[in-house]
Amino acid sequence: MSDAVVVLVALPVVAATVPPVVSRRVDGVGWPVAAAAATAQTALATWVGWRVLADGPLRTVVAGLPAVLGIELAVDRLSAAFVVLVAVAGLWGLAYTRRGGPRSAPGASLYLLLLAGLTGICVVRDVFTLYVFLEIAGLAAYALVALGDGRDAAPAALRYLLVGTVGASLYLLGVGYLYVATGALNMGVLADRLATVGYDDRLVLAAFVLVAVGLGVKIALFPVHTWKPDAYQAAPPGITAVLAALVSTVAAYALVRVVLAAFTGAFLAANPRLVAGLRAAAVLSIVAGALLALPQRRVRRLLAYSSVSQFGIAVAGLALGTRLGVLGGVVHLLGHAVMKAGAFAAAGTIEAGYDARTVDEFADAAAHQPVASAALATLVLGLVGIPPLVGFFGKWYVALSAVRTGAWATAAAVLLSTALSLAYFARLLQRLYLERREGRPTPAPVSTGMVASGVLAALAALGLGLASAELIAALRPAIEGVPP
Amino acid sequence: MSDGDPASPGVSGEPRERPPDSPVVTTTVRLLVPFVVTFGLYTMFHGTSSVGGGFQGGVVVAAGVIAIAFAFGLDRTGGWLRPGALVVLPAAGVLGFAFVAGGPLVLGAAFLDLSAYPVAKAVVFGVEAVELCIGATVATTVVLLFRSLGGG
Amino acid sequence: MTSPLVAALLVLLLVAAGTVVWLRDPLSTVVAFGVYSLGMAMLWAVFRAPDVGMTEAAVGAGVTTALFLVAVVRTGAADPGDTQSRSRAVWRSRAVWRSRPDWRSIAVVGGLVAALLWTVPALPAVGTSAVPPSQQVGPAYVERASALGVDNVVTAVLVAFRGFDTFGEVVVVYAAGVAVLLVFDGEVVG
Amino acid sequence: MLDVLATAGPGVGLATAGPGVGLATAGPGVGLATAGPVEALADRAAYLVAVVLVGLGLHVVVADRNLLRKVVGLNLFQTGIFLVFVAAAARTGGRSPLVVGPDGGPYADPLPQVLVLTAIVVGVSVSALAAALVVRIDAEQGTVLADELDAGQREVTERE
Repeated sequence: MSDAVVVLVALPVVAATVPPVVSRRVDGVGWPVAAAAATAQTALATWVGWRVLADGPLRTVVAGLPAVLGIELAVDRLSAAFVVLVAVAGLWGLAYTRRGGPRSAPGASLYLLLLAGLTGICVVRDVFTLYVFLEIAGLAAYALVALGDGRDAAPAALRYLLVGTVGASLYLLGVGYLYVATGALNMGVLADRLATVGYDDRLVLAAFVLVAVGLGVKIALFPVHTWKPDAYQAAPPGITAVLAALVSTVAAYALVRVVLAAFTGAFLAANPRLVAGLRAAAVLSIVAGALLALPQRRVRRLLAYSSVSQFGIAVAGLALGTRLGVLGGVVHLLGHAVMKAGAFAAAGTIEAGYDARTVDEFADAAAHQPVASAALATLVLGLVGIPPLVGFFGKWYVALSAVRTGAWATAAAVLLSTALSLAYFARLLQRLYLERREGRPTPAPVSTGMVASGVLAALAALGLGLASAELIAALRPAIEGVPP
Repeated sequence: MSDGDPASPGVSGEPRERPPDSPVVTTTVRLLVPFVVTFGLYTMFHGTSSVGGGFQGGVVVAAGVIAIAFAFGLDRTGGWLRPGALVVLPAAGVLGFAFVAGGPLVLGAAFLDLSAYPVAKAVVFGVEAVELCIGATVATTVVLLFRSLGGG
Repeated sequence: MTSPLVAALLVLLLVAAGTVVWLRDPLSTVVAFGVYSLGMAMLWAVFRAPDVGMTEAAVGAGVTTALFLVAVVRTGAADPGDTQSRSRAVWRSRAVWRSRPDWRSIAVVGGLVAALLWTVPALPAVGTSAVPPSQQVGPAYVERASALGVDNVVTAVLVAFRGFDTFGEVVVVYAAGVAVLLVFDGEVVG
Repeated sequence: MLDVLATAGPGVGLATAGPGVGLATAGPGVGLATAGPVEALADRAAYLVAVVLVGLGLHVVVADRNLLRKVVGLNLFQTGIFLVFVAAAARTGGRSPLVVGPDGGPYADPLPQVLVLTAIVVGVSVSALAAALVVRIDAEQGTVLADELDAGQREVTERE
């Protein structure tokens, strides 16, 4: 039964081998195969999630070896939440890209490999295997960004590749130092051995910084965020929505998992200055992301810079070193993924309808595309953090924990970023609803899938918000080893 | 290299009609390649007992194939070197790996637990089967990379 | 003390890497990179890592260098004969190089090199291991591999013990093939 | 070349006599540089070279104008990191991890070698995609120089 964990990763990989083979005979087979695989993956992920909730974590070691020799895969409540997010967002993304996104056989294969890589990151408990799956997801993401039809797609993809690979390599060097210091790669074994090696050992400290910086590049924290606005602007709208939802979110989950499972709360407690440094980097990212978003004229770049700020909040939650802070960060990761994906989808729908790129060109869109505009407005308000949408609760818990532990800078940054986000999103809402534009061309026909995906995301954001108490209660036992 | 597709710019413009290289190159390649490919296959097959394995062997075999293709001109290699056709073998290699590794699951053991197969010296044969799948995938993908990048 | 052979190979690596950075013309850079990769492959063979040395020689020096050569030909000049446009590319890239030091790179590289130099003394001397024998996995892998009848321990670990990494790696190779197809053919349906 | 790879015995092949003369011979395996700074750094020459390679590679990635040279720099950066793994795997007087008999004597640590083997192949896959992107950029925009691309990009943004 715990083999289901392996099937979670193997299923999208096997499905990804089908399109190029079948497309030799049958044309247009890319999207259907991807849709079938994503549906099966969603079913399996929800089943695994339900079993984990009922019977506790699923755990298996590849080839039946002891954990110190083999590769351990495990799904606890925290992993299950992200596995389900990846599967559902993968399926949701396909509904959007029925017309826009990857229809060709290679495109569908890479889309499934992206899901396989991201799912792999969520289930592995070995720090090197995490690197391999980071590169699978990374490589698929670089190529999917290059799918954009503008001239800026290939340069944006190459810039993303260069920065992303430097980040992954720094993470790999951190793994190397951990192995040299402890002789282990499994997170559980690392936790024990790091305690014996000592939390002040130079190699261990260097490994923590390298892992944090490496994954920080993948999360696109300031100042290593420059790849994100270009990539999200250049990619096809459907791909941008899925990348915005999953890639940085799962990288942030990886940071939480490595810090809590391998280094553990004891390491954080033993190195207050280091943790304060991580928190300062997060705060810098929160503020810088919001400030950079203010002057943006293109909607996608505005949403991308807002992501830089929101991920800063999630990392700040982790860097508070308290269970409430980490929980707030995790909930914010899940909520932000849903809202940001929906916002990109809705904006993409309006973009496709009017070939509108900048905020000004979104003027008076509500009159002709009321549904997409309503979805975009709801999601944008959620991103600002207006309850009862889920955007509020993640921020609230991080800010609450910051106040309780006396991390005033973090609390202030969260409030400031909320105010700034209200400022830059209000401009968008004002254009959508209050600005009149005569002689507005009737919008080009937009597939129902595109509009529905925006609405679905808005409803999900509302649902998650209303159920946030249950979500917190479900996730709480999975965060251990840190003071409350 | 399909450059008929308006959506993405045909990278190489007109397919280049490059004459085959000078006879020195073609004879050298004709003499050399059989040994290169044999060494590659040896490395691939004997991954368990000597240095080497699927990756190294696959790359050496690919080097041999590419030497032929580039020496005798890409267009003469006919249909079997078209990128669309070339991607089938890597897909089959990954599928083969998944099945060899997934077999133990069906037999009640853990994923990739090759000792679960009811064959004598199951692990050695299992490892070599996986090495072959890796070799096939790597060799064909490297040829595909050169074919796509080389254009023509 | 590092043996003279290893010292010589390390100097070769530094010289080759320095050449790669110093030369401006893309074609010469790639050739120097080939030399650098072969030097690294030799060093790894001397460090008792023949599998890795062979992989670096075949994959690093072979495929990567050859791919870059193809890329240089495709981007440097319309056809190899056209030296005029290639020299123009060299002139253009060399002209700016000396004019303004790139503060961004100095900050980033300086910070990283300083941090890594800070950790070098903490690393064990080359040839010894910081981890006490009881915690080392190497001997355990050797013992299990020979028990299974697989003489090459690296292959045994690569496939039998940590096969999931290799599964991921084969997926990366497949993804690269599909990705390059996508980059060039774009969204050709079917 | 092949002779070294296929051998199993220490000291056979390139290096002449002496046990495992290919590696740092004496040099007590002490922790933090206590055995004299010069001696300690000499024992860790490979790590020092690795750090220099990482620095050179990252410098080329960040500062160079030619996109293809950035990708070559990325490979320098990655191989420098792999050198740290392989140097950590080496064992004085050790043998390459090919089992030759029941008491085959100390072997080099196979695990970091496996990790580097995997990482090299991942590296070449990413470099192949990067090379393909450079070729496409050159085909679409006629230049592979980063600042000429940025200039084109800025002019696009102004126009909107």
